[in-house]
Order: sequence, then structure tokens, then C-alpha cells
Amino acid sequence: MDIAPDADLEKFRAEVAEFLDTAPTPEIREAGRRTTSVFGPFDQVMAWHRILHARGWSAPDWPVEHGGPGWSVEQRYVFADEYQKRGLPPLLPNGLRMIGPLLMELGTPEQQARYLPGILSGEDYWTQGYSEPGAGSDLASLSTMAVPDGDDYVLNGSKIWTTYAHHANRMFMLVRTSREGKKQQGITFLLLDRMDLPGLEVRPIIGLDGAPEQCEVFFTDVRVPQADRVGAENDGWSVAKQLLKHERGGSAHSPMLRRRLEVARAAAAETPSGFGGTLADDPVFQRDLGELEAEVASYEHFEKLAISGHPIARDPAYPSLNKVMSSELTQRISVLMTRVVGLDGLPDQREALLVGSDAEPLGGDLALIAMPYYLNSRATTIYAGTNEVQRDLIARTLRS
Amino acid sequence: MDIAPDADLEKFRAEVAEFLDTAPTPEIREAGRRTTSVFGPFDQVMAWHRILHARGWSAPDWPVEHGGPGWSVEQRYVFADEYQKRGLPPLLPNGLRMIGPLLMELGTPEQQARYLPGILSGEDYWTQGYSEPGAGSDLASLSTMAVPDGDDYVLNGSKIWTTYAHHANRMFMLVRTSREGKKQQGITFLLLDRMDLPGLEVRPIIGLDGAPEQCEVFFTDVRVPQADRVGAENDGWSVAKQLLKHERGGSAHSPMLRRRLEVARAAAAETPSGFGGTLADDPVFQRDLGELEAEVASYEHFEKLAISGHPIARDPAYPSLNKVMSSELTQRISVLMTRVVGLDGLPDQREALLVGSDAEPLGGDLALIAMPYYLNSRATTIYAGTNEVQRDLIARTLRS
Amino acid sequence: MDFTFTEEQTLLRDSVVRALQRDYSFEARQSIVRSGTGWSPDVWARLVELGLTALPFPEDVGGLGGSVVDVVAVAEVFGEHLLVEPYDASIVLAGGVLAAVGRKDELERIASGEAIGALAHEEGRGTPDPSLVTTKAERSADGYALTGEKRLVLHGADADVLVVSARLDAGLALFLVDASAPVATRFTTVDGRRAAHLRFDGAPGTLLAADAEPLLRGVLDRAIVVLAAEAVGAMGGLLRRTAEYASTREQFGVPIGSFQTVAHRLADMKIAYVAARSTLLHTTALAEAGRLAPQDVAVLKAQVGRLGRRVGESAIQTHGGVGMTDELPIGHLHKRVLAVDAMFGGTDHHLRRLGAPRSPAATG
Amino acid sequence: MDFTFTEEQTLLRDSVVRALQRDYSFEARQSIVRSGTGWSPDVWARLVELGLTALPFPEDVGGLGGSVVDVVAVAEVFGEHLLVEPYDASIVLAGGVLAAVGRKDELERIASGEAIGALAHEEGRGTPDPSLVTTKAERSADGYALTGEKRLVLHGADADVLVVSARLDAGLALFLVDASAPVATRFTTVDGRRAAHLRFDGAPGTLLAADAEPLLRGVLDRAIVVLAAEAVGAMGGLLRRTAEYASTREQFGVPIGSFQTVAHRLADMKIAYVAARSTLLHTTALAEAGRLAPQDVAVLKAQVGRLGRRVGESAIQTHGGVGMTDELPIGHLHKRVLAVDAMFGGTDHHLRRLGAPRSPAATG
Repeated sequence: MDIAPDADLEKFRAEVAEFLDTAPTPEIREAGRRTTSVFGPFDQVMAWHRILHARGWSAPDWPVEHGGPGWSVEQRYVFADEYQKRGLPPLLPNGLRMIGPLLMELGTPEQQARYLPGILSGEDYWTQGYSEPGAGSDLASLSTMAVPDGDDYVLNGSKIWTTYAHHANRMFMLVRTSREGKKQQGITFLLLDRMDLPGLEVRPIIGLDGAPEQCEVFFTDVRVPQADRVGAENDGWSVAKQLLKHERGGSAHSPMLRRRLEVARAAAAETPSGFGGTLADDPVFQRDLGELEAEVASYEHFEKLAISGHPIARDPAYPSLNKVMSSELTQRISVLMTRVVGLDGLPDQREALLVGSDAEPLGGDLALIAMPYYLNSRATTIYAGTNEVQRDLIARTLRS
Repeated sequence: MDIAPDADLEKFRAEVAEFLDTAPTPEIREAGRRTTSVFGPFDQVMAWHRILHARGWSAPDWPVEHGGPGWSVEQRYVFADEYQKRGLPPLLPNGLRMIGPLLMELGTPEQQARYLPGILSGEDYWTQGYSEPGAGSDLASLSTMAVPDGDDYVLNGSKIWTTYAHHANRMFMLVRTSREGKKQQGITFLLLDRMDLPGLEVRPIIGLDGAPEQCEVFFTDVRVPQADRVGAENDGWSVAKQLLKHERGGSAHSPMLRRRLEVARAAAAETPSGFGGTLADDPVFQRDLGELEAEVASYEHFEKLAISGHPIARDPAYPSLNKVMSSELTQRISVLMTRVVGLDGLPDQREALLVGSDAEPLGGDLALIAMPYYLNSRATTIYAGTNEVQRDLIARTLRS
Repeated sequence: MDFTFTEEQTLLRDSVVRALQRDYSFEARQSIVRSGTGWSPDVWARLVELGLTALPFPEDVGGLGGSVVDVVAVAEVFGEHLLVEPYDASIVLAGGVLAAVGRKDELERIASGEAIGALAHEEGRGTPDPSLVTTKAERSADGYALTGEKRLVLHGADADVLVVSARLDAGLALFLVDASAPVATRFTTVDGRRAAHLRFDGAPGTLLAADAEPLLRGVLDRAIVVLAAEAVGAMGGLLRRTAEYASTREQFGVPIGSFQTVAHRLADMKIAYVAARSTLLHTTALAEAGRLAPQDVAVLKAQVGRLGRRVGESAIQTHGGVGMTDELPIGHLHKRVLAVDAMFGGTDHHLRRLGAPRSPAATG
Repeated sequence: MDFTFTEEQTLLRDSVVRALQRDYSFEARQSIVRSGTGWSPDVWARLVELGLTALPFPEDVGGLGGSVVDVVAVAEVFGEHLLVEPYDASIVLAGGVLAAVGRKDELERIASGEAIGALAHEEGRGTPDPSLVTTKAERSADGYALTGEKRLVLHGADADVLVVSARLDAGLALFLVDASAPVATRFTTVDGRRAAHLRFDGAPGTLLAADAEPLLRGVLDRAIVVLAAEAVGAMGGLLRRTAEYASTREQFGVPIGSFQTVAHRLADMKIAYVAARSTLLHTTALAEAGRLAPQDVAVLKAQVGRLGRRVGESAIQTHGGVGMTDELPIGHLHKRVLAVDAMFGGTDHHLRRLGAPRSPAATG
């Protein structure tokens, strides 16, 4: 075992800190404070993505040949740590953590050359088109059809839970190309290089938190070149499974959870408990905060073990363990936040939450975000494979 | 709605209080303090049963014609309340709540005349022979065979989780009389009027708490008169289902839970918290105790609704709701008890726990019982139909 | 012991169900929430017509002399239908105070539905307890002047009749204040009600009652029973809708309710609902009998908050993605439960009152 | 960063596994627990032979100079096999103090296994924290006299070398006390260890270290890491045995593991185990690097207590009736976890330390 501190690392930390202290615009900082989802305010997050890219730091986990900074595991943790300490908004995951790594692995050289630069730089935003109204957890029963026609596919059907599709200029998606055999067969993985295609229509869906984060996308005779297929026709299921691996693991999520907890802790120091003194001084709050501190710590340890090459990362249950732990911690932290703000969480402040809004916020920063964050995070145990599906998968690895 | 107080009831309360203050022997009181299970110390509980019977109060829920006292719902609650306030040991349920009511409903006049008096008076203790090593939750797959031979059945097989079988002089049981048809068919309900039959052997099983509460019973060519069958041959499954109704509902369980909570509360007032002051003054303990107070209150309200004839009692899910709520509350209260005693719960005091033991108890009364009570109560979610089975049943009533 | 509704109560309740089913579909309710006023005078008129605004008041002010049981019977229905009209604010809270102090004029206008009342009492997280109020009343030339801030006053900026609690000398007093006097910050709550923070800066007030802490506690206790009834109604809606969804929504070729974890989650929702509703009915009966103790109210408020949250979260999880949208009642029902939990002391506040050492007299 | 065992550590661990599989079957362990001494000198001799008693001590006292990682590697195995021999008491606790103060004579005897040591420190629920010790040392003609009571001293009545913490003037000091001096109340713990309450009534003591609070905290912190390793080993045993049982035990014609609630409970056991073990390994690495902060220890102790309880209770529920018997290791593994939770401050104690306000310097 080895966890010795390292002087070079401290130099690196100073360099990161200096940049993160100076590079983000006030709007980007504000966007960070007003992030109530995995998906922060779109314009500011993308602007920040481009600033980070200019410094070469937009994709800490990417290999050097594709534009990654070539950092060690420790450096990546230091970066995530300093990033989160400043409450900066996370970059959107779809490009950097999902379709990007997938294209590196399974894309053609042409696809890589065409698409990776825009993902790295933040020119492009990709939405994910997997779920359909009839196919949620049971993804394999999707029915949006792609029929070959000349060099193209012709698409008909609809997709739902396409995050920020109304902002997206690109999309990766699963379509049905065959009704033969098992329903997992006959699925194909496609790239859409634009969203303003004839016959493609996007309808935003308002969420519980009042934000149009998710969308429905309708396809009526939409033409997509077959060259934008990833993997073989009818082999999209295994392509998607490969992608899930990237989605469910491998990055440093714990610094963000820790940051959320610090926000709650700091707000508690300025909140009366109702029993005399502040919430921070209240033993009940301390115990509950302490429990989440301990849980976040264990999750951080789990992440560090995995990232540093401990065998846990090769456990077939690893991606599911990671998803369940991180999503349920997110929810528990969000509940603590709503407890801290109490009554002040009740005003619906969806207007004031917008970056640059004229609306006067009621209460402090936490009062503004606690309830929408809580409501939004109810989705973390639903998307990317419900936690029920994840537990099924974990249990399967325990069967002898 | 009506919940008005009642002067007659207060007179009744005084009468009950006077009797319960004077009638129990010191050993019976000690047995109450040392009860760590639904099944208290056998000798003292049966002695107390006989004392109560002499006063006509051994079976508050029984109809007058079979020896019940003819109390109103309110009187039964008052009795249970005063009983529990004094920490008296509960009477064993097998006779009074299980086989007794069943015989009233389905027994022949001969069976009723022969068996009910001994159940009412506490002369007899009946053990229940349902489960088998291969048939736990899946009770219908039981395989102890009863083969008709003349006027008798000849029994071969074994039963497990026969509570206090080593103390019992009687037993009611399920046996297989046919292998035809669905496995629920072919089961027969039998009474054993003695336990010292040739070929019958009892082996006590030591539980986690160190007590021989459960037993295994082995049958080798044991002869039982067919006259001691309840219901028709091969109709035992419906007889057993009828009995379950009595087991799972209808009595005032909440006063006992409340009593347990009061014991924990009282001990907390004399226990240092480790943060200055006593545990009773500690806000964290108060919150956790308060949560159980609230849960016990809701359970009491649920019981009172049911007993007073609210439609909830006719909900097909009622017996399962009752079982899940009461068993899980029992467990949660037992956990709180172990928290109160902390380190003092660790010494194994199975010797000192016996009524009349010479062994010097370490720590107070709660230190003596908290850990065995906690360990014993792990079984409450397992026996009488696991809580998983109960939840299946509740969910089934919600399906449209 | 009897915890059932009478035939009259059942009839009243049924009439409210019918009225809301007709005039208050989820879509209609959503347009009302999004409207300028945030609640519907037409719906209000319908409630007046049904006698609901007059329900709990004495006959000499035009009331029907109904009991807390009557109000609970209809409040469950309000909760399931996510009512946003000012019933709690005007009838239960402000009306409750005015009835207790015997202000006939205002009460008549409130009972008839022509005036809307509001009670400005809570001051945010620090003051779930009346003894912690810091808004101050000082004697002035022509009466009293009130200074302080009240948070989340239901319909606080819509009210014609504004009742305000404030510290007067050593005690707590209740005042009538001109509804236009405070500076109001209006907003919609997450559960779709209109409310406001109100700042009083020497606002002139008419004394309703001095040393009014017991009186106010009584009103708040009954209001908590009614709010709890709304929450229990919402829980019932969540349970019913989720059970239906689980029976009809198919995944992997079978209804999702046939997956044991979904089935068990439904069972747990039912257990929570039954526990909360049992406590609601029991506590209502105690209130009716005039035997409501502080700890009974604490049990009710805490159970509704805790169990309601659990039911709502389970409903969303079972619905999956669609449960996360503004387009289904599920999330709105959950937000109603959360809002009830946050008002007048949250779960933890009440649990700690229950767990605190008792004087031996209070044991039992 | 590296959180793996070295090849040497894996070999050592494997040798312990082999030895215990051979000599320490569950049945053998149960006879040892029921025996008069309550632990087995033969097994102890085997541990000596394997070098385990000498493992963490410096070479100049016959030790092997092993690290905390070495001890953790074997302690997990001890936990899974429910070891009741005095390793924690003698090697980790008493040995830890003696090594820190450099008492070579006693250390040699302890490292060689010929003497058994014990540390009398905890005083019950009120004193998980060294600063709360009330046992007093007073200067006497020929040294010091100790008065007070220590609770649940592991192997407190079996020890040849007894180390005792006591208040001396304003600070906390550590003493050697003649092992026969205190009045001992012997007992077996629920997890099968021998322990004793010890009453000191002016017992003569030799000063090992004055102002020893930091020293003692260091020893206790490392002991907590080792105890946590035992608990994590026990959790691993619970998980493995329960997964096996669920795969083989049939009800309703199928393995019970094919019921989704059973499957999900197993998944939750795995999640809990992975979380606890990750924290164990991370904390061990910090200890090895000399970077163990109080909050790291608090996290570990709290997580092992909370998650361990959950794993044990799930294991019993999954096993059903047979899980409730003394005849299967399941309940004993659970009791080992519960005992570790109760010693040196329970879950809540440590959680509250974590949740308490921090000085800005400690943040990060």
C-alpha cells in the first residue's frame, strides 16, 4: 500500500488552483452555484468547456493522443478536488464521458477524426437517444425504426429523456434495424451529425424542478447516412453496453459529492436550529451530516481503489456498485440540503435560478438550489439503468 | 367519531390495577423483567396464567361462552395497558390465540369440550408443528407423512421451530396425508394430546440468544387417533389459513411495544451519553426515541381502528399489515435498547437471565435483556410467514 | 371507540369529490396555478356553495357549526386533488383565530367566502414554536405598531383580513393588521399555493388577544390536523395512482408490479399510508373530543412528514421517467406532502418533542 | 496510490487462512469458546509459530518489524474465522502501548507469545474518549496507587501484563499494574471472547508514560483499524455464506436467491461490504503512511459499525430460521460485528465527531 504525499503533486495543485481561480467568468461561477443537476446551465457550462479546452484541460480522463492532458490518477484527483472546492459547474458528460470514449474504442478513423475534436473542444453538444416511451428499463424493446434506403437509413419513431436535446447539435442513438431474433439483436447504434434535419422535431419536457432538462424527439422520415453507424448493423446492443461502462464508472465523482456536503455544512452554520443556536451546533444535525460524511468518504475510497488499479475495478459488479452508491448518495445529500433550508425551500424560484436572472432570490444560495436539486436528483436512481436493474446485475454476480 | 373518556372504564381500570398489583408472585414479576421474547420464562408464565384464570381473566379476547370475561374493546385495552405498565410477562400465545380460537371455530364439540378448558386454565401448553427443515416459507411443501391405519394415523418425519416443545404436553400440527394434486391439497391438521408418545423425540435448539426456545421434533411411527383431526382429511391447508388469521391480528400488541419503549426511556435517564449529561437529555437520542414513539403511536392507532370496527379491519391486507408493522417495530425498539446499554450489552449473561438464577447480573435490568431481546427479535420477521411473504400478500391486494 | 365518518360526513365528502372531479381535473388545476391570481375565484365560489367555507364556524356568523371531523373529511379530498384555493389560510388559520376570539364581523365575511383571511405567524426555520416569535408589537399613540418579518404566509398577499402574531411585553399577542400594511414578497410554493413573506415596519395593529399563546397553539394544532389530512389525502392519491401504474405499465413483457421489488415497495407505501391515516383519524377523534395533547399533534405531524416523503419518493421511483415530469400529478402530490412537512415545524422538530423527557404527569 | 497487499502480505494471509481452515473449523472454535479458559493455548502456539504474535514489533524485542498493513491482512482472516484468542488484547492493545513506550522486557514476552497482555482503558458508555477517563492515579510512598473501574477489558482476567490508563494530575497516564491486583468480574462476550470488568482499589502501579493521551490515542486508533479489519472479515464471511445459501436453498421450487427481494438484499450486502472494505484499505494505507487523522478513524469505525450491522441482519433474515440458531456461524459473525461496533465508541459517537464543526485548518 502506498498513499504517500508528493511534492510535485502539490506544485501541480497550485498550478490548477491558480487557473481555476482566474479563468472562469463571473457567469460561469454563478452557473456553478446554480447547478441543480448533473447538467448545469447550458450556455455557461459550454463556455467554460471551451475555456478549459483552450488550457488543454477539458478531458482529464482522455488519452494524450486524443487530446487528454496525460495526468496521473493522483493528478486527476487533485484537479477534481480543486475544481469542486470552487463550486465550478461540471462539464456535460455526454460527449466527454460517453460518446467520446466510445468512438475512441469502436469508431472508424473517419468518425474519430470528424467527431472527437468537437467533443474535446466543446463546440458540439451531443444528446443521447436511447429511451422510448414504451422502452425505459426494458431498453431492448425499443421500436424507433431505421430502414436502409440507398446510402442512408430512414428513421421513424420517437425518443424520450434526451437530455438537453433542445440545445444539442448532435445526437447518438439506438434504432431498430431488424425485428428478427431476440429483441437485443436488430438494434443499431447511430450518430446524427445535426439536429435540424428535416422531419426531426424536439419537444422539451418540464421536470419536477420546473426546468426543461429532458426532451422528447420525434422522427418522421429522417434520413441519416449509414456511414454514421457505429459498429455493425444489428450490433448496437453490444455497442451500447460498451458505452455504459464509460458512463457508469471511472471518474472522480466523490469530490462533487463532498462539495455538496460542504455547501450544506456551511449553510448550516448560518441557520438557526429552532432549538437554540445554529444547525451546525445541533447534535442531531451533526450525526446526520456525519453519516453522510462517512458515506461520502467510503465512496471516495471505493473510487480511489478503482482508479488506482485495485482488483475491485475488475469486479463484474463494479459499474453497478458505482452507479448505485453514487446515485443514492446524491439523493441523500439533496435531502439533507432541503432539511437545512426548511421553509425557505418552499418558494418556487425557477425564474431566479436562471443565470443572469433579474428575479430577486429569496433566501441564500442554498435556499435557491436545495429543492430543485432534491427534485432533480430523484432521477439519478432512474436513469442510466434504474437502481433496480443495477441491483439485479450485482446479485447476478453473487450467484454460484 | 367518538373517543370520549368513560367513568365506568376508570373504575374498571382501578379494579384491574389492584389485582395486577397484588396477584403476581415475585417470581412472576421477575419473569416479566426477564422476558426477551414473545415466549417468556415457561414455569412462571404458566403459573401466572393459572392465577389469571382463577380470576377469570386469562383470555380477554375469548367469548363468554368459552370462558372469556366479556369485556368491551375499551376494557381490553385498559387491561392490556395496565398489564404492560407493570411489565408482567405475556401469556403464551399458542393456546389462547391460536389453537383455542381455531377449535371454537372448526373443532368438533368433543374436541372443544376436551381441549378448551386446559387452554383457558393454563393446565396445558400446546406447541405448533408446522415448519419442517425443507419447508419454511414454502409451508405447503411439508413432507411429514400421516398414513391411516385403523382408527389412527401413523406419523413419520420431523418438525422444526416447534416453540417450547420440550415444555409442551400437547401439539397441533400439519401432516401430509396425500401426495395427489397440488401440494396445498393433501395436508391434514392434527392434534396430539400428549408429547410422550412412543416414537416421538424432542431436541431443543439453542438460539442466537443462548436460549433453547425452539425445538426439533422427530416422529418415528407415532400413532395418533384420527378423532384428533381438525377439519376433513386433506383439508388442513384451509384450516391452517383460518388459524393464521387469529395469529396475525386482533389483539392489543401496542401496549407491549410501548412498555418496551418506556423501559428504554427510563434506562436512558440513568445512562451517560458520552457527550456530557444523560442519554435522555441527548438530542440525538431524543430524536430516535421520538421516531419510535411516533411509530408505536401510529401502530396503536391502527390497532384501535381495527379493534373498534373501522373498515381497515376488513381490508384483505389487514393481517399482513399488522404482522409487518408489529414485527418491524419490535426489532427497531430492540435496537434502541442495545444502543442504550452500549458496551454493557456485550457480556453473555444467559445464566443470570434465568429466573431465580444465582449468577450476579452485570449492569442494570436493561443490560441483562437488551442483547438477547435484540437477537431473539430478529426472528419476528421470519416466523409466522416471513415479512417477504407478507409484503407479497399486501402487494397482491393492490393489484388491479 | 369509533373512528369512522358519520353518514352525513360521508355524504359531504362525496359531494366534494364529485365537485372536484368535475371542476378540478389535474389539467384545470395546473392552469389555475399558472394563472395570475394563482387560485380560482370560480372554484372558491363552488366551495362556498357547498357550504365548505362556512363549515367550521358557529351559526351566529353564518356558519354551519361543523366539527374538526367534518373539516378533516373534506381536507383529505382537497389534498388528493391538490387544491390551491385559500381554504387553510382563510378558513382554518385566520378563521380559526377569529372564531376563537369571537370577531363576528370578519368571521361573517370569511364564512361567506367574500373575504380571504391569512395568518402571519411563522418566521422561518428558527420558529416552529410560538414561544420563539420575534415580531414585536409596541404600544403607539393610536394602538399598536408591529415590526418584524413573517415567512411563508399562505395567501399572505391575497388576504383581506390579516391576523398577525407578535410579542407584546412578555407574552404573545394576536393582532388584526391592515392587509396592505406589510411589504409583501409574493411567490408560488413548490406545491402550487400562493404565499408571501411579509415585512412589518411599524404597521398599525388592532389587538385581538393578549397572552394568546395557548389560543394560538390551539388554532395551530387544529390547523396541523387539517394540513395532515391534506397530506394523507395526497398520500392516498400517490398510492392509488402508483398501484394502477404498476398494474398496467409493462416492461420486459410483464406489468412492472409483478417484479417483487416493485410489489414490496407498493406494500411499503400501503403500510405507510395506513399508519399515517390511522394516526390522522385517531388524532381527529381526540381533537373532536377536546382531548388533543401536544404530543398527539407532534406524532401526527411527524408521521405525515416522514411517511409522506417515503410514499412520494416511492411513487416517483416506481413511475420512472414519467414520474419526474411536471405533466403527471405524481410529483405535485409529492410536493404537497413535502410542503406540509416543512410548515409549522418539520418532522425532526416534532420527533424531538416526543423524545424529550416528560414530566411524570404527562406519561401514559 | 496503491491499496493492494504485497505478495508477501498475500502469502502471509494465505498461510493464516490455511492454518485456521485446518485448526479452527467453526465446530472447533465453538468448543474452544465453551472450554474453561475460553481460548486455546494450542491455537495460540500455532499463531506464535506463524510469527503472528511477533509481527508488529521491532526486531530488537524478537519482533518481525511488520506494519499495520501486515496486521490488517491477517486480522480480516481472524474476523472471518471468529478468532477468540487474545490477539487484540495482547498484541494490538497492550503490545501497542508497550512498544510505544519502549518496554522491552514485557514486549519480548508478549512478542514471543509466552505472556498475555491486556489494556484496561474503557470505562463504559460514558468514556469512548480518553479525555473522559475517571480512574485516578495518586502518588503513593512506593509509586502510584490506582482507583477506579474499567469495563469490558478484553482478556482482562487472563493477562500476565496489565496496562491501565488513569488520570494523573491534569493529564492521562499509563501504568503497569500487577495483573492480580484488581478485582475481576470475568465473563464471555456475546461474540465469544473472554473479558472482564476490573475494579482497582488503590492498586500499586508503575508509571509507563505521563501525559500519554496522544500516545494512547495513537494506539487506540491503530487498534480500531485492526478491529475494523476483523469486522470487515466477518462481513465478508456473512456475504459469502449468505450468497451460497441463497444459491442452494430452495423454496417454492427455486433457489431463494431468484426472488428479487432476496437478490436485492444480497446486492445491498455487497454494496455495504465493498464500502466498508474500501474504507478499511484506504485507512490502513493512511496509517501505514503515518497520515491517519482522527476523522479517518471515525469514518472507519462508524462505517464498519453501521454497515456491518446491516450486513449481519440481512444475513440472518436471508437464512430464515436456521440463521437464528447457535449452530451456524451466521449469528456469531453478526455478533462479532456488533461487539466491534460497541467497543471504543459506537457508530453514533464517531458520526457525531464527523459532523461536528471543524476548524478551517482541518477542512479538506
